[in-house]
Amino acid sequence: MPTSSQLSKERLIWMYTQMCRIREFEERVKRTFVEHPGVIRGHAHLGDGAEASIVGCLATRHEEDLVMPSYRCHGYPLVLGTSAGKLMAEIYQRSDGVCKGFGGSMHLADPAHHMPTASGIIGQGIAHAAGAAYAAQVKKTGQVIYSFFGDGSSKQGAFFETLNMAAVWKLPVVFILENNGYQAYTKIDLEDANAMAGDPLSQKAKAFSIPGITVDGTDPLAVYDVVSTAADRARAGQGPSLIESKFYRMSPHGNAITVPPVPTQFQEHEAIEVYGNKAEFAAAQANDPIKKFRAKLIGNGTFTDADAKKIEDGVKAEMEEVVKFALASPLPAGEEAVKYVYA
Amino acid sequence: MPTSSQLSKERLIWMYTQMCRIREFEERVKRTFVEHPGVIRGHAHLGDGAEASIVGCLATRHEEDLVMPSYRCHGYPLVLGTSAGKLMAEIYQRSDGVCKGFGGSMHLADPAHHMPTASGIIGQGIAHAAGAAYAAQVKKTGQVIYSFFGDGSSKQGAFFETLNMAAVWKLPVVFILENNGYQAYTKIDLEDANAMAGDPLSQKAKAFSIPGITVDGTDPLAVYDVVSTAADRARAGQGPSLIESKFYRMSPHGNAITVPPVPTQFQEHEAIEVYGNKAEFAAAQANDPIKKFRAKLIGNGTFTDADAKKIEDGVKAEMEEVVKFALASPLPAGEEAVKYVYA
Amino acid sequence: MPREMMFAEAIAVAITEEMQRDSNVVFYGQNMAMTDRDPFVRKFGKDRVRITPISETAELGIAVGAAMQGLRPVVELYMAEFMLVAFDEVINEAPRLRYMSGGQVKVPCVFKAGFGFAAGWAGQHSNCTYHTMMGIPGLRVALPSCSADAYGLIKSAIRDDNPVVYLHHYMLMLDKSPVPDGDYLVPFGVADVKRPGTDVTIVATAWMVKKSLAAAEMLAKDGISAEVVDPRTVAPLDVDTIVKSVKKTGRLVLVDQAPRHASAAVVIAGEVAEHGFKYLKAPVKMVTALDTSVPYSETMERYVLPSEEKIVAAVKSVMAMQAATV
Amino acid sequence: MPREMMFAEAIAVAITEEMQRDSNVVFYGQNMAMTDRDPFVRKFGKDRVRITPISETAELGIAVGAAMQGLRPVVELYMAEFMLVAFDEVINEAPRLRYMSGGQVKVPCVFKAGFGFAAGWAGQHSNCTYHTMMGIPGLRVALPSCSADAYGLIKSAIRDDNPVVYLHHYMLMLDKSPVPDGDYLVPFGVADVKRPGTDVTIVATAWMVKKSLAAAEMLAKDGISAEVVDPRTVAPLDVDTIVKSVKKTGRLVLVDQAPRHASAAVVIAGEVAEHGFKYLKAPVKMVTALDTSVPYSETMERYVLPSEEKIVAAVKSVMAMQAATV
Ligand SMILES: Cc1ncc(C[n+]2csc(CCOP(=O)(O)OP(=O)(O)O)c2C)c(N)n1
Ligand SMILES: Cc1ncc(C[n+]2csc(CCOP(=O)(O)OP(=O)(O)O)c2C)c(N)n1
Ligand SMILES: [Mg+2]
Ligand SMILES: [Mg+2]
Repeated sequence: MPTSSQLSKERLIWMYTQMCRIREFEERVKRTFVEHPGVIRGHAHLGDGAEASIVGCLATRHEEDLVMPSYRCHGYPLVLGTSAGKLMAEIYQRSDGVCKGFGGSMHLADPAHHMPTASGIIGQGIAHAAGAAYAAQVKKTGQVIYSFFGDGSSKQGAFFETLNMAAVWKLPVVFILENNGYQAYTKIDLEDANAMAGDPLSQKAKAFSIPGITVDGTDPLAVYDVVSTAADRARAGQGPSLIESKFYRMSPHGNAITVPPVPTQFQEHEAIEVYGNKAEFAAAQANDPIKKFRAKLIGNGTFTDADAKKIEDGVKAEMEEVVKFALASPLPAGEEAVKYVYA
Repeated sequence: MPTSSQLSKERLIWMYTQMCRIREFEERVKRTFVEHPGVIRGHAHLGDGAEASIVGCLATRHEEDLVMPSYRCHGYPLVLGTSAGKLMAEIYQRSDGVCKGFGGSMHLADPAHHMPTASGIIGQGIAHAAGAAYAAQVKKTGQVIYSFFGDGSSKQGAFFETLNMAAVWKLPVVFILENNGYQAYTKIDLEDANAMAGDPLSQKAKAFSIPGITVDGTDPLAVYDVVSTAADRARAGQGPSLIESKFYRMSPHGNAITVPPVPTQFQEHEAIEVYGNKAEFAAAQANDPIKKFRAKLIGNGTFTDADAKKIEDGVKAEMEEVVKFALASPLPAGEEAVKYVYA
Repeated sequence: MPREMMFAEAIAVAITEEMQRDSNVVFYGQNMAMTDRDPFVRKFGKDRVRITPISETAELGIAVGAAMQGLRPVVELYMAEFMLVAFDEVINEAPRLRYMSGGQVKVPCVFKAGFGFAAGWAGQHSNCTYHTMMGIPGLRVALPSCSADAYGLIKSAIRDDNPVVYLHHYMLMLDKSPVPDGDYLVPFGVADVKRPGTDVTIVATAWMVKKSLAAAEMLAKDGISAEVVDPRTVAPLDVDTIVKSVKKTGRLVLVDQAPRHASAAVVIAGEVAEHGFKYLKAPVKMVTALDTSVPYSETMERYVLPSEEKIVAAVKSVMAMQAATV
Repeated sequence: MPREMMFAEAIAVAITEEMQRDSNVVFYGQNMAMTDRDPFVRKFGKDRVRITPISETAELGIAVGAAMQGLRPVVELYMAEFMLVAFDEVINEAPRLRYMSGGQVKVPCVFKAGFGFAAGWAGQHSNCTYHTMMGIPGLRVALPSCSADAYGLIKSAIRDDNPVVYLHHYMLMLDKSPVPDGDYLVPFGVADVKRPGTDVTIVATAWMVKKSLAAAEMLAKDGISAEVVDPRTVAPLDVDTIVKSVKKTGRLVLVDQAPRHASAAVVIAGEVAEHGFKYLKAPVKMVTALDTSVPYSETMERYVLPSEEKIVAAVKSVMAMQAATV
């Protein structure tokens, strides 16, 4: 695969655009709780802060490669080419939703665009990703599977069992541990033995004798290079790698959990709400991956400030339409619910 | 704790005696399938080959320290002081059994002698051991908990989850991974990613930033030294260690699985039966931990050949009585079965 | 003088009181006790109140091991489905170790979790899993439907010498109702008649009790007197009280939030088919969730779950069998 | 001309045939396919036949992921209890992913395991866990009782586009019985009348069918004609055939190796209380395991489990209610 320094200008601009699309989509999800209370039910988890990591990873994909995320799954399909309108419609419970209103925010799925499902149960999607990799191996499709999960999820048995099996079976899978510093409301060093000891979480790879690398997840090009190597390795039949991509979750874990009809919204970030640590949150904002990438691309002449502005406006306009489309889509009829239980 | 070179002559002789007792007990269990078919039901797993490892570990115990084994649990309570007769009676389904006939070979328990229970489900006993360690920590009893489990068990989620939690909570527990080369009929390098890569299994400790050490489990003094250090560390509040103790399981995994009334017995070792590898088995026999320790103790003047012979004869006589006692003990009345469901 | 308490508050107060009463009670789980400002940490310290990683198997297994050594752990699991990744501990360890040891150990621990969150949590977070824990010898399962029972059952659970799964319904968490003063305990295996009646017996648990009481109110307007019985624990299950009610009313409607064969309703129906058959004047009738996972959209979710209207219709259908030959 | 086959053999032959028929069928599990001499490895190679570590969650999760991508994995689990460490995959992943995706994916996989090994395997290895998998929308559960059903149900399971838990009873593994020639399939949700009769219906599954047939033989000597019905799958459950039988006999005895509230028996009893009530001339009667874990000693194990004698006694007790007012 080309290294990040060999990426074309178009590709870099595409990457920036996708990062903006994720951010704006999530902003609109968040605003929906204020502007249209009740339209989003249950628990929604946003990917803002993860944009560089997501896009850096997915920029390494070959066309048929698959993506298996966790419940925090809005960002990936946006990049994979799923209709943003259908994604929003799903989150809005609509029959035009990508899952026809059956799945919701935590269970977005679009197999046609290479994202088969998302599980809401911690760790299980990691095993599903290895399973897809096993199918690719047996069927010799040449696909690589990208498995995304959180730092917290790397404490679930499924994570360890799967990485061992993937290593023994040399499965074509790249495990991307998104270390966003938090497991819901819990800071990582309260629950991870590596973090407590000051070691990187990628050290867990040693338990499986596979490569383990930590990368700055706020830099899409750094992510791109590390993931390229891992994907090449997987495609060459040399088995899995574990990549710890470090970035900061910029929104709280999810909208506040309430019992209807008590309304729910996104509150303050846990850094402030729980730990009273305004400095941490401010530092993360200063390190915003989108701002950083924008500055870099202007700095190296990929685009101008005006170009960037145009992209950002385009994205805003797109997401405005997306919200309109989703709001206009009808709710499914109750009787639809008995469909799809069995194939 | 004293190092192995500081152990008294009496202690070394005690260690040799305990090793012989384990071996002879297991021989009698095995012979029972031939001499008294039907007296042992279900699945029995023997500890021959593990004698040096078990005794080397348990020689480091303080009086109130606890032992939590897996289903392969005959050896430990023999060393802890449980009546061998009651252990055999349990395996023989008798009402004088240590669990009154409720548990059988896989579930020996003797809390009065510091072995609370044994679980037959892979990995779960590791978590129970950490739980006992948590109780010791909260109650400040000063106890260390010895958690024993197999190489195969170190692929179960419970193992990884527990080691992380034990590390984060700094629990007073020593994790002893008994690498006897096999997970039932499976050779370790068919299923363990470290083993496949030629790395030691103790490397898994890196996933939890705790000490991980591999030791020759056929040398009770080497085991003693390594486990002493780990136990001291645990008692000092510095948390858990992972010790890989390498030895060879000298009997097959268990008696052959059959449907009654088809009789069951121990067959050939899997090395031969499954893999046709006579050389491996012969090498293991040549490396018999009991023979080696015997020679060492004679060599360094701890005892004479005649002394050793006397010990061995004493152990044979003891186990002869044990079998008689167990055979003479009555079967429990059926109606007993409704007891002990609830406390 | 009974105190008005929110369901969630009743549980928290009861746990606090039990922790004050018995220093062996410890309390831990994910995303709790994050900082020293946490009220439980403040009262009981970081030994007894702890935060855990997302490691349910270790969390429950540690509870089992600690319980055998004299602690009384209460594990906060948030959602009952999260027990499924560690289900061996619930089904095959905690309730069986005492038995297998021939009575030598006991395993007093509480696995506390919410369930049934019918608020758009979709297929994996809205389920009712209690049927999987029925018929497990050694295990108790509590399902409170009001603040008093929530309070009294968690206290009984913590004091019980056996493993108890304590399931609180998410849709009830903010409901206020009175809790008797003092050290109020609700015994296991004793059903409660939440509303007396004479024409038909409705058996329901947790949120479905609330819906059944609302349905009974509607039925009263139509002159039908429904008795609403809440088993409160489904293991042990108080079949006697249910049969006694059926003896009086002759009719039985069972309401359950789970799909039919995953319900406590069908178990109770089976028991009544054996022990209450002679009192039945009509077939029993079950009002359960449809045989689907829980869909995300509210329209579909509502279609799938039992409702007051469905309960009323079911009661009317069994009442209609009065005249006809059954 | 039907072939005589051992139960275990029937399963192995059927899996082999399915693997020959469809190259998407893969087969893996612990302690199988250790060497190249393994017959499945020899026939199908190491891609399609694999050995796994003791990692049930990964094993099942990988099956689910592979199934979504077009394979048809059969996972060998040996003992059904081992599913409990990975139960989320069985209950909350495999059967729900299709639904949550709005029908976009399918998850055709088979979780194969033995169960009910009443031969001294004690508290954690002898259980019947099928009740935990009933009422799970999207999941099918097969429980064959003879070689023909073992053969025909595993074939149906492998061809089904949904996740199927296939449970073979350990005590039946060496039993020989005929298997129809050719590509014999047993459909899901169709009960089989294993012995026709007129006086009483006995419903039983797996090993309990064998015991019930033996009991029916004993009853015949006393002039009682028992019909033995085997649902063969408990999800879906063929309530119609059972109700039809009850319509004919008027009496129902349910036999189940699990404790009462963990049984399929109590579910069937509940269904009949709703749908077959009008045909019942006597209360239903359940013959289940006692409410204990399974003890190790044979004397106690026998005391706890259903037996021919207990079935005979139960049938006689419901027959005795003929005369008396029920
Ligand atoms: C088995 C299980 N336990 C607990 C939860 C509840 N839960 C949902 S999200 C979450 C935090 C996950 O944190 P992390 O893996 O770091 O991912 P992030 O949300 O930060 O992306 C938890 C504990 C769950 N869904 N499944
Ligand atoms: C969860 C679970 N899966 C599978 C089994 C079946 N089983 C019993 S013993 C065993 C092998 C264990 O090997 P290892 O951990 O190396 O211990 P050893 O027997 O060698 O002492 C297996 C797979 C089980 N008891 N529990
Ligand atoms: Mg995180
Ligand atoms: Mg081993």
